[in-house]
Amino acid sequence: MYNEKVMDHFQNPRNAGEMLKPSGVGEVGNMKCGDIMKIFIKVENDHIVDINFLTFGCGAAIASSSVLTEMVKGKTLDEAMAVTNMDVANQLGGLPEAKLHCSNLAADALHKAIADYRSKNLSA
Amino acid sequence: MYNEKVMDHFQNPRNAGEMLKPSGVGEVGNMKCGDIMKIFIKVENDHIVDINFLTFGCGAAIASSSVLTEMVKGKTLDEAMAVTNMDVANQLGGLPEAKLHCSNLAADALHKAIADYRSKNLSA
Amino acid sequence: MKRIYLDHGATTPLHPEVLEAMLPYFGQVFGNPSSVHSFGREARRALDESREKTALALGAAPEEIIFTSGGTEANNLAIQGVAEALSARGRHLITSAVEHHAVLDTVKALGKRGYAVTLLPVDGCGMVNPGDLKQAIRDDTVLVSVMTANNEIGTVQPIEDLARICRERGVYFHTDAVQAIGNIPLNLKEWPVDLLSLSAHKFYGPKGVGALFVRRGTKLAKLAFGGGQERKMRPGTENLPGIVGLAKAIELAVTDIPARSTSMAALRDHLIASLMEQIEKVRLNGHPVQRLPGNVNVSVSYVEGESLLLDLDLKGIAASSGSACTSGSLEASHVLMACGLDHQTAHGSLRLTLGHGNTLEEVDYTVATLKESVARLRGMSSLYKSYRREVDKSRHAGEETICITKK
Amino acid sequence: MKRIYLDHGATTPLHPEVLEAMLPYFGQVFGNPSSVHSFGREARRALDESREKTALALGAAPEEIIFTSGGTEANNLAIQGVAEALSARGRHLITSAVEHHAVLDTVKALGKRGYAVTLLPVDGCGMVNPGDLKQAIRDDTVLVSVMTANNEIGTVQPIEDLARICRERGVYFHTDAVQAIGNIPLNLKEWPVDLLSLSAHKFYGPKGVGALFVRRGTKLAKLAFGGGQERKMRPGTENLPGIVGLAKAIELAVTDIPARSTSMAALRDHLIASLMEQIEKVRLNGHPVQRLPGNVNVSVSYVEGESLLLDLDLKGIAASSGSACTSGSLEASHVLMACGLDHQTAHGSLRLTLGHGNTLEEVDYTVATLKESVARLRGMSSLYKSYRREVDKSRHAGEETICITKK
Ligand SMILES: Cc1ncc(COP(=O)(O)O)c(C=O)c1O
Ligand SMILES: Cc1ncc(COP(=O)(O)O)c(C=O)c1O
Repeated sequence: MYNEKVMDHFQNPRNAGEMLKPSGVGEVGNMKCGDIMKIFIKVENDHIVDINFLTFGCGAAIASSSVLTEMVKGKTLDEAMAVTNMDVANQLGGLPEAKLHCSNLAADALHKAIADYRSKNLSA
Repeated sequence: MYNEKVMDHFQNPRNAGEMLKPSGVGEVGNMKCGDIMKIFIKVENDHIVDINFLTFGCGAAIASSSVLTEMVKGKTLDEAMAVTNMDVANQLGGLPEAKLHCSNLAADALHKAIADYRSKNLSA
Repeated sequence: MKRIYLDHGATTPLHPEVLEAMLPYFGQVFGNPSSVHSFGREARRALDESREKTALALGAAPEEIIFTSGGTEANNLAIQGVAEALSARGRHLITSAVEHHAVLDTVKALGKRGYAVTLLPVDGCGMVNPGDLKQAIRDDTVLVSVMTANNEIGTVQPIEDLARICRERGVYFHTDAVQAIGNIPLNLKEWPVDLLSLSAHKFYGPKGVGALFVRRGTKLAKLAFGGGQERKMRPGTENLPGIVGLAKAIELAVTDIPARSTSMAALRDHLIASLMEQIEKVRLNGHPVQRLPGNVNVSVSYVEGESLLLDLDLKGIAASSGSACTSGSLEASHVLMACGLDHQTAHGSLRLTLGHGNTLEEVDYTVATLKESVARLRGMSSLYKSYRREVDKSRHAGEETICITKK
Repeated sequence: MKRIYLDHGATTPLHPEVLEAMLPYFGQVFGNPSSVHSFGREARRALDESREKTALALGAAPEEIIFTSGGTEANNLAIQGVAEALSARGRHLITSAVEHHAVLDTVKALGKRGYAVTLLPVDGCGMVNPGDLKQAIRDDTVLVSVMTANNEIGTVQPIEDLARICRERGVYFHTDAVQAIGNIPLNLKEWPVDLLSLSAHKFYGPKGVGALFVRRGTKLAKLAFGGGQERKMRPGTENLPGIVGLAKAIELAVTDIPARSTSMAALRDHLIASLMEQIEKVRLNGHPVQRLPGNVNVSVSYVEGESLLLDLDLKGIAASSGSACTSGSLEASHVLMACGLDHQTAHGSLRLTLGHGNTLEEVDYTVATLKESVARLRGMSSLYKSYRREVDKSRHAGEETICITKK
């Protein structure tokens, strides 16, 4: 069902876990779909210097979260905002058709985390 | 499809053939059904002393004709008139359902032959 | 007793390589293709490969193949499915008078549900006239179904022409190719056919599995409801061993068709010629040339078909009279009647269908056996007696019996 | 890697004796049962014997068995067939909310064609209440269909009671017994059931063949048109090897059910107990007692079912999450939702279905593997983190999770 790269990220997820004092947090998904993703970012000098995820979801959801953290670690916030869900799926070498819409939401969670960070730091 | 007795009569039909100077002849069946039977009888002293058949038809039709000739040879005309198509089928040990109506007409042909004989000999 | 099988139109023996291909799927590889685990994935892989092989053999794309439980289901799905999917567009269906019951009775059943039905006539050889089709198509016609080759008389229809007429008029064209697969070359890249049915057991594959080709974009409603198998068009756990067998069988069947069918047709023509030569009053039914390479259908005057079959069977020879599927019926074959035969001639029909294993010796033995049987049965036939009397009286040679075109 | 198959609810491996019984029909005995010659007659004999065996296993008469291509077709034939045959008498259908899609979607499709449909609710254990059925039956009800045992949660329905209610009211009763055959004793002499579906591959028989029991006198319309096979109710050349396999499989399946299901249920209960003991926050779905002997269905809170499946699969263990047939869908199981589970708990469901070959060691290894997987996945689950925080805060023990009846 899933290709090797997806299975690798599912089995050995990168940057899984909670971040204690994140600069920003974003959460997406809903229970009906069965996928909930939470992305934590640490931002320094407009760059994502650290990133973690927590995901309740299927293999595709976990792998998307994992590969996304690798893709954007070290990137500027603007660069990270440009990453789409489709980029994530492509980076994984593709996902099954049925999984593209519901479980491939990691970029959305990231964008929310960046927005969260920005909203908190607007006044600053 | 057919039992052994039917197959025996089909393979070794009794009294098959044309009779040269019959006392009576009866023919039944039609082309649509695909079965045509002709019974020839020779009558002496109100008894069937000889009988022959000619049949264009399926295995059941040939076997019914054959067994009928055995059944009624030597019988009085009244006895022969009492023989039904069902008696013929029973004497054969049964026929397939689908064959009971269309191919089991030998008794009808016999009755026609007897009627033919009687009509010819009414005045006598 | 050595037995001779001359009823390949009814069903064929399984090719040993097909059984070999199927066996693993009765053993280790037993998963449900819908399951996500390794047992399911290996089953899915076999299913996908079978679909690719089947598509390749037909010149189709894998997603254009829907596996079914046989030719009957494929025909029903095609006809009922298109009729329902397009019922808002129109309710006129066209088919031919010589179709298999799986097409004819389906169309007639729709006729009872408010569809208008046109049955195209055939000529004395069982051929549909493309001109008749052109005239029959109406504005509300949604589907035309004409079989590729006839199961009783072997007549091969001008499918490419018929399909092209439909394509030009924007009407879907379905063909029942159940008897054609492996016998005539057939390429869906070239034929503008929208739907095509096949059944594995007619080409040395397993019974109980078939397929419907549905060209991409063709509107079709499903007949049964359940799981999402076969692109949601045909629910139910897939018959994986059967599907693997179908794929292997069609791969073998489409290999070398011209060479194999040429040699089979030579044997067929020898059989026909021998019958005509050695038995008086034998008529060839069907087309003299546009004919399946293995099909021989003759009417033997003054004897009834079933009694011929029984005599042959007693000598170990398997043949049929009309379609085996309808042997429960007492009516003369609707195919022969549509070709214009009278009832008597239709009832005297005998079908001998050759397969790849048949030999010249078998054919010659069959002719000799048949000759004896005909003599025996004519000896008890009132019809033959009348005929002989006529002949003796008039020394009339009897009418010609070769394929007469009706109009 | 040794593989462990715990997905017998999706499909079962073929019993070696079943394959052995089938093999002659892939070889020498290849005739079409409709043919009159010796090849056909030997095929017909095997078909008749298979029908007798199947009938005997069910407590039915041979002429009450219609062979089909599987459980899905049997369900469709029963429901569409009765609905059409009785459409003049009434157009109300009743089924349960937890049926397989082959029943549920068929009834819903009829709902779109002008039939009224009532879905009976179930309690928290997936049980239909006979009182609800009594109330639901109307004057225009023509068919009630309730499955014998559920494929996801294993709940066994009170079929005899439900059938009796229908019989008293003069309404046909159909039951989808696809999961029940071989697992619970079932005798159609005693059950006033009118129609019953089964599928061979669920009881160690071949895929692609099933049967519908239709009690003598029951009115049924056919779905497909063609030859006169299966008492004119199901056309198409019979899948003879498959039918022979089904007959052999059902003969084996109904032998010694009490003994075999008792030992399987013991293994099942050990599995359930181990899961509950060794993993926190596991809920048993379905009924604690009225349950298929091989079925375990649990919801593991805070993890999603598919990721559990993947972890198990990586260790060679085959399980499922909901019905394998509908794995293409992203919706949580309609069965679990009907039992009143929330979406999260439904998405965390895991089905382990035992078969005759499974061992205690396999079960224990599975529990250990699952425990590790749950720990790993909960480690990345935001839901589990929140839960732990709640627990740490309140030291609240968490609610009871055993089977709560809804009303
Ligand atoms: C032309 C044709 N169409 C359809 C069928 C039906 O195929 P099946 O019996 O495999 O369903 C047959 C075979 O009987 C056939 O010869
Ligand atoms: C309860 C139930 N009914 C019907 C079916 C459908 O059976 P099949 O897939 O063999 O058509 C299944 C199996 O998927 C089932 O579990």
